[in-house]
Amino acid sequence: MFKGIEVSTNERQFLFSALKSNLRLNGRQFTEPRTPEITLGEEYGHVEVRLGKTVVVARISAEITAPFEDRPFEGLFNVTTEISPMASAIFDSSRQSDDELLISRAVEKAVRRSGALDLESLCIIAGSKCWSVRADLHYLDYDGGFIDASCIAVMTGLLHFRKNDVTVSGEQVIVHDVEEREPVELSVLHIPICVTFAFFNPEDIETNIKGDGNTEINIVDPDSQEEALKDGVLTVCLNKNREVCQISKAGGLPMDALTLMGCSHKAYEIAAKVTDMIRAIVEADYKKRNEGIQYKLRAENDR
Amino acid sequence: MSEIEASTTLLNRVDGSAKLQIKSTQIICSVTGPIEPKSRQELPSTSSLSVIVRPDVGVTSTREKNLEEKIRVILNQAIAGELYPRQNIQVTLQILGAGESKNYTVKELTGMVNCSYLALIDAGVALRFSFGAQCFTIGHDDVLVVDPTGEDLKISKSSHVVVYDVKEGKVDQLLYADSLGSFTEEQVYEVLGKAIKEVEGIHAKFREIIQTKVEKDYVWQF
Amino acid sequence: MSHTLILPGDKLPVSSDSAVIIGPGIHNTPISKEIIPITAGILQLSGTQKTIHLEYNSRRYIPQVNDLVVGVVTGSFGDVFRVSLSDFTANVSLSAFAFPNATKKNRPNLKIGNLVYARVSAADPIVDVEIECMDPTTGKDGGFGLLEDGYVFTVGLAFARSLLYNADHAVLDLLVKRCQFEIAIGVNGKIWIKTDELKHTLACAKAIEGCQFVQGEQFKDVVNQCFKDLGL
Amino acid sequence: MSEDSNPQQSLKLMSFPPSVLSRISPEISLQRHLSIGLRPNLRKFDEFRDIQLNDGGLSRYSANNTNGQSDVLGSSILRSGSTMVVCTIRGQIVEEDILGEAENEDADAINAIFAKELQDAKPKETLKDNAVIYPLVEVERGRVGPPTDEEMILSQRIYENFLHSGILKRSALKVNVGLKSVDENGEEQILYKGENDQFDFGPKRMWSYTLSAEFKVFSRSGPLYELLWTSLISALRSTKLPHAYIDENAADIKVPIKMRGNFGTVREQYQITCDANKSEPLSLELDQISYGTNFAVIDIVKSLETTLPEEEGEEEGEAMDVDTEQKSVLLIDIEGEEEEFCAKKVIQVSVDSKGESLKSLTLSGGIDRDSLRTAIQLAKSRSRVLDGVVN
Repeated sequence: MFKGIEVSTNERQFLFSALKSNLRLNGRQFTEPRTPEITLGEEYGHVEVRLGKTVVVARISAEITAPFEDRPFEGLFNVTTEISPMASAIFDSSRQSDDELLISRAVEKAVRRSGALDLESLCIIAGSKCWSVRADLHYLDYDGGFIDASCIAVMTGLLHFRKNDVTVSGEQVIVHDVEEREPVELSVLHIPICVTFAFFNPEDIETNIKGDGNTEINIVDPDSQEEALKDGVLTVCLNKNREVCQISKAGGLPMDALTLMGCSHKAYEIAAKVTDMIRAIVEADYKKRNEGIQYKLRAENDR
Repeated sequence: MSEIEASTTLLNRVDGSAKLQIKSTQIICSVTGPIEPKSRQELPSTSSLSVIVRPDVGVTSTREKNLEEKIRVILNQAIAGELYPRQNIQVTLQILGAGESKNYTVKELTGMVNCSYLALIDAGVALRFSFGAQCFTIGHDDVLVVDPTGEDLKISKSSHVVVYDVKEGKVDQLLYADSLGSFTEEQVYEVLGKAIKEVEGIHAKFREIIQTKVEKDYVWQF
Repeated sequence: MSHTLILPGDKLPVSSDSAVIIGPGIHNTPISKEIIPITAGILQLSGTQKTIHLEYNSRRYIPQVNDLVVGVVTGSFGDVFRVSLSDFTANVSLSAFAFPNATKKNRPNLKIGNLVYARVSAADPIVDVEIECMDPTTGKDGGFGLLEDGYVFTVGLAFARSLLYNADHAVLDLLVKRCQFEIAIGVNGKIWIKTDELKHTLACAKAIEGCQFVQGEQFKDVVNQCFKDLGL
Repeated sequence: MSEDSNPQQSLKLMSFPPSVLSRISPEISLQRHLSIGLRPNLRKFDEFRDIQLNDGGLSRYSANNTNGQSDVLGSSILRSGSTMVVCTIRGQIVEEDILGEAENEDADAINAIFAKELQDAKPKETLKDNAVIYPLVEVERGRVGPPTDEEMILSQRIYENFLHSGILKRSALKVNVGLKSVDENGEEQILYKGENDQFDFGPKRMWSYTLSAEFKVFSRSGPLYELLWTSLISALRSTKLPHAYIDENAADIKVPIKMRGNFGTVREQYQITCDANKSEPLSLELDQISYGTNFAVIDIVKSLETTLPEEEGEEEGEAMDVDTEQKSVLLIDIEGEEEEFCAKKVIQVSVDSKGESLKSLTLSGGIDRDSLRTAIQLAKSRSRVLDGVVN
């Protein structure tokens, strides 16, 4: 499926026969996702997420602009998901491939259109000044799971990010320096997490119409090899409140409703675990920073 | 001497990669090539070089285009392109931390040139010589600052980037120099002179980094 | 073996007057006719200083004549098969007549996606690279040809070379003790391996992949771990 | 394949007219010219192209303007060799953000705590007062399409160099907003600060001009940056900023609105109108004005003369080694395909109009100290000459 990479029949058949004997080539169980490694940077809103060999970096930034005329009470939130050839030469810099487009759309829907960020809280002066928050995603290394990793990176970034405090006095907006006033966090309404499943039909293509003899296999969090050879893919995006934000299944194998339910339940367990993990990491970082400040203040007073 | 932290062979999907940090400037570079070029990139007797620079925050603009061109001019001198006719070498630079305001590009340019050297070595792309870059500022008090911080830049009267090639551990030729601001002819010579030692120092540091890389590559031999 | 690290721009211990055979990592510049190192690697000199090359690892394969390679068939045009030796590089040509006993009527039956083991027979950067699936001295198959079943994976080029050219490589010795296998090692970094059992194949592949990141004395642990992970 | 025929025997000597050779093999063509002391464009090594400048009559304020309604505030047309550059300056009025920095009570409180740290008052940022200009370069090439890399890079270089030059200060772009009012007699009157002492109108908001410079280049024949810069300076010197006023009747309106359960007021934007009659020349920091010059350092390959064509040189490596003593020449003001293609060693230098202080310097490709020294000297005198032309 990816341009420039040739997969041999041998590799495809080997993967299929491994799956048939209940084995993934990466040694994971069918329902076993990779545990994300989340690292927070020095600056607010700088997050690096590693999912196996996949590396995604999110940078959150905010600036003051004018709101859209038809939405004077809302701030702006943009996500950029341009994939450079750094992740892999399959991602052409001059032209967006279909795969890249699907990834962009899925991330956009998951974090922006699901209303994860409270846009109204970004309003400063209705109709004339608001915060514009942007999330820049940098894809450094590719081993599958870009959608899942992006979502974790952006949401962690939004939770970690602090924007400068502002005071409105009449028509003036005063932006306070970080040194001057403690910056304020963004109002995140919920944490959508994406979980991707890959489907394989190890039998002939003709036995696509399923009945009792359904030999279809589904696995959680496919790596690049599995992604390249898959017959179908499903991304479920939900939050800890069991609210499904997005289900994306673009073509591929048809799937029955029960499988979809099963996948959603599996996805919930994973999402709940990841959400707790994100919260814990952001909280730990915040605590560490605060300790630093208190220590600094005390040192000042001692003198 | 600037404190450079760098490591190589970090990315799995490209032929060479390096990550480099000088103060708060952090760059990651990947090299893929020689690979099959697009037909418009193809050159009959030498390799073509495509450079992509991506900013840490915000969309890619003419600022990055200008940086790409500067890096292309520098790298094209170093790469022995005659060995790869009709092939393309793809260098992608991702800025992870700029370390300077958008009005300046000196720290990023310096970091990117140094980082791409390590990534090209990691990829095994043929180079005619080694090279290294250093940046400087001159303040309103006419004091020369080596490897300035973002704050130094803001209050500087002029800023300078110098790239030398290195042969046998010694600086040989001036590959590139870029100065902006307000400065005198003598200051140019001062910067160019001062840069010689700096680049030689950086090169010595690179040798250590590459030594580690080669040892890691051949770990199974020991 | 000495461990002198050479970087581009460094001086090589050769005099320009005497004849010297240069290998990978060394370049004779077209205009000034200097012999210079063009990459970072460990200096390799033959005893009499007649040959010089740099030993360096890379991931991008550049074809050289007589290299043994594993490739994927990507298409066929007339009497020529197109074969991919590494991702994103131009495909190489494999003539339908470059097989033992091949004639106009007796064409080898290769399909897209098939793996072949072949030898590089022509590698001029100006024209298409050619490979062939027979031993040119005997006209016999010489171990080349279609690779059926099994699994293919990729390792660093330096590691692939060492596996191929050291018949008694420690990793392969360790694997032989665990199971019987067929292996085809390409210096383009692609390795094909086949055993009687799927789990054995997978374990061997993982072991070889794993061993390129550890020291020789740990090979044993890596091999044992890979077999243990699969319940073998 | 090679057994069939000896390729050497089938080689035939071919000859080309100069115009064709310059395209097939610009290196050989250039070397041939240089070897007889000439450049392909028949200039001497250190001879500049002439520069002719006028304001083109495009600006609404220019004396021979034919279009009174033009929105162009300043313009210039530059001719140099076969190249023509048209530069037009346009303006826009935008509201300035009043952010940070503004005094407030909190700052005082914090000052007290961190008094010590603030004692070492921060030195002033160099670029803080410098204004920017937004350039848009278009090189005519007989077809339309997205901007080329060259156009984008030129725009960016002009933007950067302009910002760092300090030619234009932000204060020079402040709009002195007047108020249009109707007096008792029903006559319209526009009042400006400074004209009338009693004048005390002022919304707290501030406005300023942003300037954009549009360049159109016809028949490009070499590097363009220096020509564009000169045309920009010339256009800016002719630029005038119109006075602007607020209509008293339109000022300060609050509009209550309701949307999706939220209540609030949206402040109407002030309607700012440009005065058709009154204008002021743009005030530039004249001593910061600079001019650029480019140079190419070309190595003379002596052996080329004897061992043409190139391929033969490759075959008989001996011949190449005989006489490769290289000497280089410094060519001023790069022009033409051969020079541009072969210019691997380039010096670009901008010097202020007095020919003293340097404003920007770009060296690429192994420049030796002597060439650099000569180039800077020549650029200094060139800058003084250009300043004369622009004035």
